[in-house]
Amino acid sequence: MNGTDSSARMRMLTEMVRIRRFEQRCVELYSATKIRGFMHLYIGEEAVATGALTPLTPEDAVVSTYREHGHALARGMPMAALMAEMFGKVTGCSRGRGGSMHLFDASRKFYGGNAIVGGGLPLAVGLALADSMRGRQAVTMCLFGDGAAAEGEFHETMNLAALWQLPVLFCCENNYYAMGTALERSHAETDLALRASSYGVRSWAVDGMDVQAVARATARAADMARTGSGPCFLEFRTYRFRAHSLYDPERYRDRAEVDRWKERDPIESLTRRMRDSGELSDEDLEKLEFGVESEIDRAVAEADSDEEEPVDDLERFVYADGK
Amino acid sequence: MNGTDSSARMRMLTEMVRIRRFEQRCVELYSATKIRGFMHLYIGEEAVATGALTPLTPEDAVVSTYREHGHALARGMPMAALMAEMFGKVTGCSRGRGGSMHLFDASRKFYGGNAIVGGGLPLAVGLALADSMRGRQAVTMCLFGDGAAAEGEFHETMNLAALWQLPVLFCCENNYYAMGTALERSHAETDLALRASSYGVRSWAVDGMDVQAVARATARAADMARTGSGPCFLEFRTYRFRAHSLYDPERYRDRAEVDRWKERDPIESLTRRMRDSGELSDEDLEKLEFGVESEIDRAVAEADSDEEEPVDDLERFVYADGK
Amino acid sequence: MRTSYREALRAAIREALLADDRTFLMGEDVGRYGGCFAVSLGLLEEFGEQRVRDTPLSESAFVGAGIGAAMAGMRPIVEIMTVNFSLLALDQIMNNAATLRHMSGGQIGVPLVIRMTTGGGRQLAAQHSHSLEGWYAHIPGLRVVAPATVADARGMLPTALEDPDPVLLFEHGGLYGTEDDLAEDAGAVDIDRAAIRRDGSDLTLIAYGGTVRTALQAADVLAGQGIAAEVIDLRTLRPLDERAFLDSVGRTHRAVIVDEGWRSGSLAAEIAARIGERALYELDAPVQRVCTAEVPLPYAKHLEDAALPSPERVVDAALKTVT
Amino acid sequence: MRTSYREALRAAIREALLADDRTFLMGEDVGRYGGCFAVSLGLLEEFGEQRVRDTPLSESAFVGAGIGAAMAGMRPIVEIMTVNFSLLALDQIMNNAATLRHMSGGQIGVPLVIRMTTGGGRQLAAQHSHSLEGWYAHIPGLRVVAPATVADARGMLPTALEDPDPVLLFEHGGLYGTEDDLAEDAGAVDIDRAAIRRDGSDLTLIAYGGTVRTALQAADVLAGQGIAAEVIDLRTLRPLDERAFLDSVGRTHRAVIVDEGWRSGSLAAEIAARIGERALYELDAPVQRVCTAEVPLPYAKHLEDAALPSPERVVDAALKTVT
Ligand SMILES: Cc1ncc(C[n+]2csc(CCOP(=O)(O)OP(=O)(O)O)c2C)c(N)n1
Ligand SMILES: Cc1ncc(C[n+]2csc(CCOP(=O)(O)OP(=O)(O)O)c2C)c(N)n1
Ligand SMILES: [Mg+2]
Ligand SMILES: [Mg+2]
Repeated sequence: MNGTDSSARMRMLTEMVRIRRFEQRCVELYSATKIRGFMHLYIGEEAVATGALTPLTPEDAVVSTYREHGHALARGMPMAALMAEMFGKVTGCSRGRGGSMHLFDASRKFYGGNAIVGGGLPLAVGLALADSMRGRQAVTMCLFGDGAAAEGEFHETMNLAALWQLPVLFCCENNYYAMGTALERSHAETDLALRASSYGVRSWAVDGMDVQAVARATARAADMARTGSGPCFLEFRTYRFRAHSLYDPERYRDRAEVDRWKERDPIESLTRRMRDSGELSDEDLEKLEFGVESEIDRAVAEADSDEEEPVDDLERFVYADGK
Repeated sequence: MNGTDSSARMRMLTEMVRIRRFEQRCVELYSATKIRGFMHLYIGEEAVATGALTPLTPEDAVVSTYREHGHALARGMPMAALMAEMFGKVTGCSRGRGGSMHLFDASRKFYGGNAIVGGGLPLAVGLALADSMRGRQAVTMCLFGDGAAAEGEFHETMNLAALWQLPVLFCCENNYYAMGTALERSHAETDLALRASSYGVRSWAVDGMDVQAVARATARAADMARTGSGPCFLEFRTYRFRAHSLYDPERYRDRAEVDRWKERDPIESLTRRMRDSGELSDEDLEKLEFGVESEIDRAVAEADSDEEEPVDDLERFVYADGK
Repeated sequence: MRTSYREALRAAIREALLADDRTFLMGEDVGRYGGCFAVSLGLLEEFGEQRVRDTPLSESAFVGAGIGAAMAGMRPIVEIMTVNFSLLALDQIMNNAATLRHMSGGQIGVPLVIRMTTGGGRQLAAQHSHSLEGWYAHIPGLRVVAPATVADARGMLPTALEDPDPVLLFEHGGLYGTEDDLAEDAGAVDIDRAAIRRDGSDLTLIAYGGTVRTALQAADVLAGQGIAAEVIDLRTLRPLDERAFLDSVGRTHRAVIVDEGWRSGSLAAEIAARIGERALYELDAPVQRVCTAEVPLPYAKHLEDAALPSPERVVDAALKTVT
Repeated sequence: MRTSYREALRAAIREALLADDRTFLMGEDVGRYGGCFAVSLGLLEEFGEQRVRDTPLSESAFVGAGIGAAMAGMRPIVEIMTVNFSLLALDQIMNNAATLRHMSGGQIGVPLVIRMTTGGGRQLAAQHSHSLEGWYAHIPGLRVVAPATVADARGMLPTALEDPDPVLLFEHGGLYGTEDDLAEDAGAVDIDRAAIRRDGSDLTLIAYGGTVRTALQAADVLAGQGIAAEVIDLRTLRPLDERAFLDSVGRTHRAVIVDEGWRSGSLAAEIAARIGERALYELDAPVQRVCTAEVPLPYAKHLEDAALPSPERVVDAALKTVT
């Protein structure tokens, strides 16, 4: 085990903890009515965002969903900008207009936050098309859920990307449910990687609870896509530990099933591995947690004291300024 | 070779000739401006409609496309009703409101005639769902093109029919072009039967120029679907000998390619086979042609002298009468 | 009995499922989840999977399947979770449901009810806050209804299910929790006529769905200033009960239309146009429209509030007509 | 130089492809087929497959891909063959193209032009005859333009491509063959202002796209009766050049709006509403609307003619305003 691997693990552990603690704080803030609207938590799925975003470069683009706090954080969006967004403040990454479901950061090529299931898929093809036409070596990562794969847009988009051999990484976060609808009630063929391969797209199913496996698989796929061999499909098998959104009483699944998956908690697994190999001490962990808590505290404090966008700006940006 | 087979062949030959001659007459009538709007001919593809519709019972339903003269005739729609429709007369199968692309015959469960590519696919699932919920042993046949298989609705519909194990016969008329777009420019995976099987739907590719092969394959699939084993997908490999519609200058394909396919003309092939086996004499053929010509003549004469719908009825049937 | 809008809708669906075995409920998460807004909670358990069908995320396919099933004699209730997602099914709604009867010359009917949640005001941001019911009211062949009261939430569905043609039923997301007394024997209500929700002789406030409440609140304020506003609840947006508002304007000579749709091309425009056409000489002041600002609705509460019709904006508009 | 509307559009596309290598044309059959209506004939040969891209039948995916490419700095021209098929891409148009800039707080722009054929009058029946441009004009974030003349067919596209926001360009199917003189150096035209196509002081005819011709023909007839009608071509349907028609009505005191959309909820309603709001006291007669009958357009010519706005109907409406 070399130093690079070890530091990569440390980075990924930190990222996962950041995401987890951020989400947990969001729940409190939602109860405190600081955050409103729909909010979808990423708890349990941290290994996917953390691992998948790791191999990307700043030139690469990301298209995400409404369950995207983790994606945004892993892409490097400052936590304060994210928190301010959820507080509806003008300092938010979308000036407070988007909220939890619409995080944007053009400077990091983070193209949102899309609340229409499947709605981001065609955008990803377009972003990749632009890269390919301009001869740029970038890839576009498109994240979406198992439920989204039932939408017509999934089909059209997979076919188009494959037909035109575009550098898209289709990253399906298969958490086995679309709201309350289990995978086997959404899909006649539940092996999504197999389905994806029927478009002639190279596809893999990956353990989405293992951040290193996610990172490795994504790096390999990104290399392929980047060097002109067309799109790849990665099915990350994962699980959300919490309800679909804060309104969901979770009638559709057993406590026992959730508990079984929690045994495979991606943060606990990696922590255990790193402790066992001696890479991670109690002290390291404490420091890590402390660092994350302070970052969150700061983000919350900032968001709380930030300004709202002036109401007079309501109609600004319907069209470009100065038109 | 038994008598049943022989009479079935005779029936199918007659049907194919009926369709071919009907289409040829339509071209003349279009030039004579008796028929207007968009018109899509079935010449070259007669074996598909003829063979595929053969195993259906009156209880079964049919959902079709804008290239559906052949389907309608094979389903038993009286030629006069079809011709009157294209003449825009009130005696037409849709009172002259639909024209070439919207032939309807509820009494024969012929549910149109849809000019939105792929638009009929979900309807077929619904018709089959109704049959299945009511415990009826019927199947729904849904005809569509190779181009339609690129639409999102194809994906959604295949999945839904497979998931719910509905008695749908998906009949893809693969004539290798969607207007001017060749199969390999529409689909990353050009083996459409293979793609369809990825939904867990039993799928076959069938020689669509061989009417007997089409009839056999469809009969087998219909039996399966009828007895509750879910949807089937049949890819009929065929070719249109004429332009996409009457406006198409056919810049996108070679004369030579068309000629190669014409060597496999479904009518000539069957004729040859039946002549060789002695089932068909010159006299039979003459009689057949004569019968068809007379039928067409009668249909044209009727259509020509039929009445138009009164203009006062324009708004009738936007909603049900008497509402 | 104190009943919520949500409970009234549920009672209506339940009654419909009990009354007619051709009726079934189909949509995303209507079953195990109990409905995104808990409208159908408990119905799966009572009626089983055949009658309460969870669908994959395939709006076009399951709406189209509802159309097909209706064509085959069923009386489906299709739920599109929210109007925002209905755009994915718009081809099926406009080109099939609304069109089939007329285009088939009266042969094919589509007795289908599509329910969807509509409206803003819950900080759900741009992609989850559309108010498109007025926009849908543009489409011939559809009936569009919008219950604003608990009684209408209870009574409109059974009447809609009697309709031989497709009915879109828009439930305002902000109303689910509202309560009112509902008679034990409450049942079907007419869906042809608008209703006067408050009498008044000085001006007419015309509203529907979510804005009826806004208009009533404004009327209270106006009453405090000695201005008696009549409040009309349109109830059915297509076809419009023109007589109701023309008669009222004939008495009051002033009108304010309160519409949660975007202003340009709103239903309010249609109503204003009709008043101008039929009652121009009755008007003592220009008709006023209070609509949603022409922006994608923002998440931040102060911005969203500023964008939506409010009692204050209605009062201001009303005062303009009387001074 | 005598130039057809079709040739003018082609020249505009060609110029755009020559002028900016970020521009490309994408859509069904724009390449090998030469465009369904031959608009792009020869462009594939001149610019190659990268710049003139035939797409599969996947409206949602290729429209969304155009949006994505625009987000990434390209200047795509997406062709949707006809407006009838655009319903399949409406989610992408409304929830992404029109929304992204505002929702992202100004970070993301979508400089995209979508061209589509619109309109009836060619006996293409209910699913191929929609006039939905006025309906699209309801959506904030879009600009909607409708060339009615050869000069506008030549000049609107370059200006639309300069726009940092999405522009829908509606080409009326009945105009492709019309010819007019076009200056050798004809080029970009403004897309902000309406135009007066004929001066007159007795009443104002307000039209756009395909109905400008109808209005001009009606004005001829009216002139023969001593009535001088001013004809306004709106040109841009969103945002409306309100001043143009309000000023005209201020001079003539009478208005007839000619709109090929269905009457209820038409753009004509919006214009009538604005006239009523801003120029009520200028009106000497109720505003008249001449729209398409509220029916799915039928195939039969006599029925279709009866449904569409005609010079006769415009004359009748005009006479109502002056007597
Ligand atoms: C087109 C559309 N339909 C329905 C919804 C409502 N909805 C939001 S999330 C969701 C489930 C999506 O499941 P999946 O794709 O598996 O993602 P997950 O939430 O599990 O991450 C649904 C049905 C929506 N937002 N968009
Ligand atoms: C949704 C939609 N997009 C585009 C069209 C225009 N169009 C009509 S037929 C056609 C080609 C369809 O090809 P295919 O499905 O292979 O059927 P074929 O015509 O070959 O029988 C196209 C593009 C349409 N009618 N509907
Ligand atoms: Mg999921
Ligand atoms: Mg084809």
